[in-house]
Amino acid sequence: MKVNGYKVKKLDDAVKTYVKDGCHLSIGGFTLNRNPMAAVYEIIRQKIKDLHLYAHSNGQGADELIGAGAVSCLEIAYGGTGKFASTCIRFRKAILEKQIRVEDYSNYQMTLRFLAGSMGVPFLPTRSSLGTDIIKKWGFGPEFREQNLKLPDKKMVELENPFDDWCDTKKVVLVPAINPDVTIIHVQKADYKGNCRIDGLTFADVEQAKAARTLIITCEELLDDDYLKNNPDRNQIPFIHADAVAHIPYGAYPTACYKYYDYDPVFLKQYAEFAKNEGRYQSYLESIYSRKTHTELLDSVGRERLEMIMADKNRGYARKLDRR
Amino acid sequence: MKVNGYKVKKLDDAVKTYVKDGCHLSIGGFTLNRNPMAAVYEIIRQKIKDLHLYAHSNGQGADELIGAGAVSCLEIAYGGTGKFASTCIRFRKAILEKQIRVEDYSNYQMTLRFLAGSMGVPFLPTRSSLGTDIIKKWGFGPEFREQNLKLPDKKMVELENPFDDWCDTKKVVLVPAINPDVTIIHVQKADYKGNCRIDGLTFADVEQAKAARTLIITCEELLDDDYLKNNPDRNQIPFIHADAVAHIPYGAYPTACYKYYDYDPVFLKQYAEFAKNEGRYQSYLESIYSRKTHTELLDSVGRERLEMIMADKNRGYARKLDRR
Amino acid sequence: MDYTLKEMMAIVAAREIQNSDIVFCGTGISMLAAMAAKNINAPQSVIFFETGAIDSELEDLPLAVGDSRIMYHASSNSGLLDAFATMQNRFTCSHVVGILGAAQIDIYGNLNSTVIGDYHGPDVRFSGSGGACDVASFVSRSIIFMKQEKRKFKKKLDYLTSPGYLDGPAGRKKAGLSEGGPDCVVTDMGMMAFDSESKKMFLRGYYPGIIPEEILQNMEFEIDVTRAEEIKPPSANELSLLREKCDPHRLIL
Amino acid sequence: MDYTLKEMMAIVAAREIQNSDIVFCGTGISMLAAMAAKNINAPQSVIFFETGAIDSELEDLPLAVGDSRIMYHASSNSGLLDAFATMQNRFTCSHVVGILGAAQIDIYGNLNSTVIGDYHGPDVRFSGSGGACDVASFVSRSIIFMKQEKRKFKKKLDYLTSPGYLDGPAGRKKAGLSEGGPDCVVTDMGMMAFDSESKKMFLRGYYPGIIPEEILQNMEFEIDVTRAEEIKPPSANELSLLREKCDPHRLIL
Repeated sequence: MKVNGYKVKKLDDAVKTYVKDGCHLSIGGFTLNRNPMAAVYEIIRQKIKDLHLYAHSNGQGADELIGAGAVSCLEIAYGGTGKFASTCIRFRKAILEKQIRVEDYSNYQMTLRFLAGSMGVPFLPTRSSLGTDIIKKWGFGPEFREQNLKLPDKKMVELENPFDDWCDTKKVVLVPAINPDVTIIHVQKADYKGNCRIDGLTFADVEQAKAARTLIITCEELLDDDYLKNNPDRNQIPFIHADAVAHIPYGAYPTACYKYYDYDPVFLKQYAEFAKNEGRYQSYLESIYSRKTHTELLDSVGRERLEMIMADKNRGYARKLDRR
Repeated sequence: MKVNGYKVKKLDDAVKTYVKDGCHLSIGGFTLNRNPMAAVYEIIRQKIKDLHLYAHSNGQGADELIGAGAVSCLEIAYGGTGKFASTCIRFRKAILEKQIRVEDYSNYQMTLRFLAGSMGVPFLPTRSSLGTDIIKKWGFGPEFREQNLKLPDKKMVELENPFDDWCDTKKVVLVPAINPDVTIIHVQKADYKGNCRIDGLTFADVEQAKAARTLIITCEELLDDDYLKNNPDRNQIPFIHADAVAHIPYGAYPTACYKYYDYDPVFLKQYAEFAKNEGRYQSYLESIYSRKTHTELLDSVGRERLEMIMADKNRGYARKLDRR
Repeated sequence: MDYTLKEMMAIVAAREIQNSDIVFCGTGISMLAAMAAKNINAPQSVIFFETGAIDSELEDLPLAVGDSRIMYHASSNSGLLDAFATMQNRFTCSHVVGILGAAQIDIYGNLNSTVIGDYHGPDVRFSGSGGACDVASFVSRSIIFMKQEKRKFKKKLDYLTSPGYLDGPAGRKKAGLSEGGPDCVVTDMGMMAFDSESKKMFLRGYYPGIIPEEILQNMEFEIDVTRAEEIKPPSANELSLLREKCDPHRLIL
Repeated sequence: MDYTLKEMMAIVAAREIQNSDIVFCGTGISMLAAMAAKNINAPQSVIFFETGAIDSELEDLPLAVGDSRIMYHASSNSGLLDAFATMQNRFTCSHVVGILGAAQIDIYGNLNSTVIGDYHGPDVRFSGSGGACDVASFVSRSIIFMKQEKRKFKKKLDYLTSPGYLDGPAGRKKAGLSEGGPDCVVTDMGMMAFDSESKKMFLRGYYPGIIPEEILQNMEFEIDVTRAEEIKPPSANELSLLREKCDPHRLIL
């Protein structure tokens, strides 16, 4: 966080400055929506390694980072992108081949962990997962946790309700806070100071943003004035949390951005095909490396496909899009 | 909460149906803004007694309920209405004369307690108040708490951080959840099902609403169709939490309602004068009893004063209002 | 009238949903079942998603719970925190019905959607809990979709992701969970429910053309089949509403 | 140039605020001090309110932190939860400066804004903590406004509402609070700060026409006055900006 000042930066500079090898990272969005894909591809291009990635259900973004070998540790609730990959393919492969360490939580638990981080408390309570293996089985063992100062010493802790039976609750699970080194989110509108306006569901973006030491924002529209202050009720993240703002139209592509464009079913289907085959996935990665900016990547997709996914003004998604 | 159905009711019916003697009640708003005053006056009119009131800083509404003798127990963070009464007068008097039992928390603690109630967990943690008398001194003793099944057995509990020193935190305070029998809020717009749209700051209204067993909404504008669904991002409370919706223009008067009207400095100053003197306060109460509806009360204020507090379209408050 | 097994499953699950229910649903067939209920037998039911949209219009079928199609004309768009809080909330939770799927299920309705084999060196990896563990922990009833296969109806789960009745009638209470638990399991052959006393799965119904014996052959554990009856196939009305209103482009069906 | 004590106090406090500060303020003179800093010496400082408004335009002086005037042209309008989380947040907290007032203060800067006398049968009752205890618990620095009276500068508080340094240098740490604590106390006679070692209050400055002895006479406890210097009165520029920009209608001044 940086209290004040002009925070507009080029995306490659922002990534270079803040996303270091071994960095603890979280990305916004959900499955096939509003993932900060331009930033994900920039991280891949800069060949940043050994990331500790915090994901709830950040489907496509998480899978591409894992597929590119950028991730060594993963804390996750769900690795899937809906119809296109009910289990993300590179995610699955990396786990089975033990290329990454993984720790499982539920979606609510991951969200509570970001909320705890944003609130500045070490944990939050829930009843979710009592009696399950999510509590019993730890992906990161006590020793690994002890060696790693950026990790809490326990996956989670069961606690008897200290208020007797208050709220008919005998027991809760406490889940530890997450404070990522860096959070990257993609939003519809941001201004030069870092105020953000998200249209549609916010997923866990707001909590992830406020929990982070450093916040990088990419946006469809960049306001170079105080226009967003005309509707303060609609700005979910005030500028004091932001470090860098990059103007990247189609910055969530190939995932969707409500009111701007839909996900690209052609890209996502092709990706799933590539992901299944080692050779083809390497070629896919080469194609990412070879495009120096998100604009180049979009150019290779072509105007026609981008027009197909353009959102209907009223609906916020592309109604006539062929999604089979 | 009532999942579905047409929830529009007359305010007197809603209060009669849901607000019973001895009821645990919370009201929305903050100091001199968006207090559900029409409902407060209706409770006073119906001479409901022995309320257990949960307040954070619900200045005017809390003070009038206390002044009318409707409250026997109070959990509160702040009893004041800014410039008009830095300490609410009937609140102070009731405590000094031991007419009410009172338990003190901080504003954040009260808000967390409503959040805990809305989330369905028995407590939430904070570092606020460590080392202070807010932890050490209890207004409701252990015996009183034991006798009262609607109260947790403890005011709050200190807990060593079970995640070692995670987040540089050695200790937290756990504050117990509140689940009021009834929450009453006043909002700018609501629809026939109970969807609510609040303009400006939400204070703790959303948490109070979702924590309650029963939610009564009064609103400036009542939508008898699905208009609010055109902007779902702006609806903070979905209908499933609502039980009753009453259409009461100027329902927050004499407190303010952002975008609609300002607080009435004349009323608030007069109120403070009345509150200081027992005889005059009794006359004031008689005047509340004698007006059968909020409309009658507004009529007695007169059109001129209501015009003076009308909000500027752009600003949301009455810019030219004489507030000395 | 001809129908597919997927259609049958969606309709059978939809029939379990009532007008006062708030239906939590995921992707694929679970979303279709929720939409079928709303369009056929429970028009007052409310659909909601873990991502924070409630009572969405659903003019077009979403392909994920993060799909922008769920954001259009909702009663409220928020985020994950609010959605799960609605399920854990003491007043709303009792109205929420969850629709879940899994890779494995046991006789007490516990679910595995994480791994096959050892957790630290799995043979197969699935997506993980997502919101399933949360839903199963919080809500009063759930409807589970499963494929009727021996490797899926397991005596012992490889990983317990989402709690059913855990180890029996007192399981949830001992663990600290609220009452509630799985209501029924809808497969491609029939439907199971859970005994109110023992909390063990039993066969409640089988599809036309299926005999209970076939179902038992496709399970690793034994269940009571004495209470089973044949399930009515989808009516013409049910089918046409499902096909025309819920999935006209056959994205799931 | 003539000035009132209130003007002096507002300006003295405003001078303590820097451009990188996020200023939490309450009502009355504390709001005026924050507005003065923004209009005079720290134009980049950010004002924010416990009710959830941040970086409000403040064209007109609010009379309470719930006043609609703080909602206009803010960077974000939210609610109490977000506001206090910003102060407890590990990254933002170190930038927040709180401005507080109280009925009593002790030598370690602990505050009482709850009762005089016994808590269970008080002689005087005040508004209570509000957000003050939260602010004092969370933020790295605070500026405290007090009236210079013996009954207000107390050896022992009747009730400890908001933590200063508690019982001394190790007090906050022992209690589990974060570092930080009160920075200075601005009164109608001068200004106190806290010794970096002992955490005890000492006199940093006195207003023109006041001598340290007078200040000591208006306190129940003794403080070091050897480091005190006369404080510069408000400049013409400070005064005119305060009067014309911050409170033209003299609602507080």
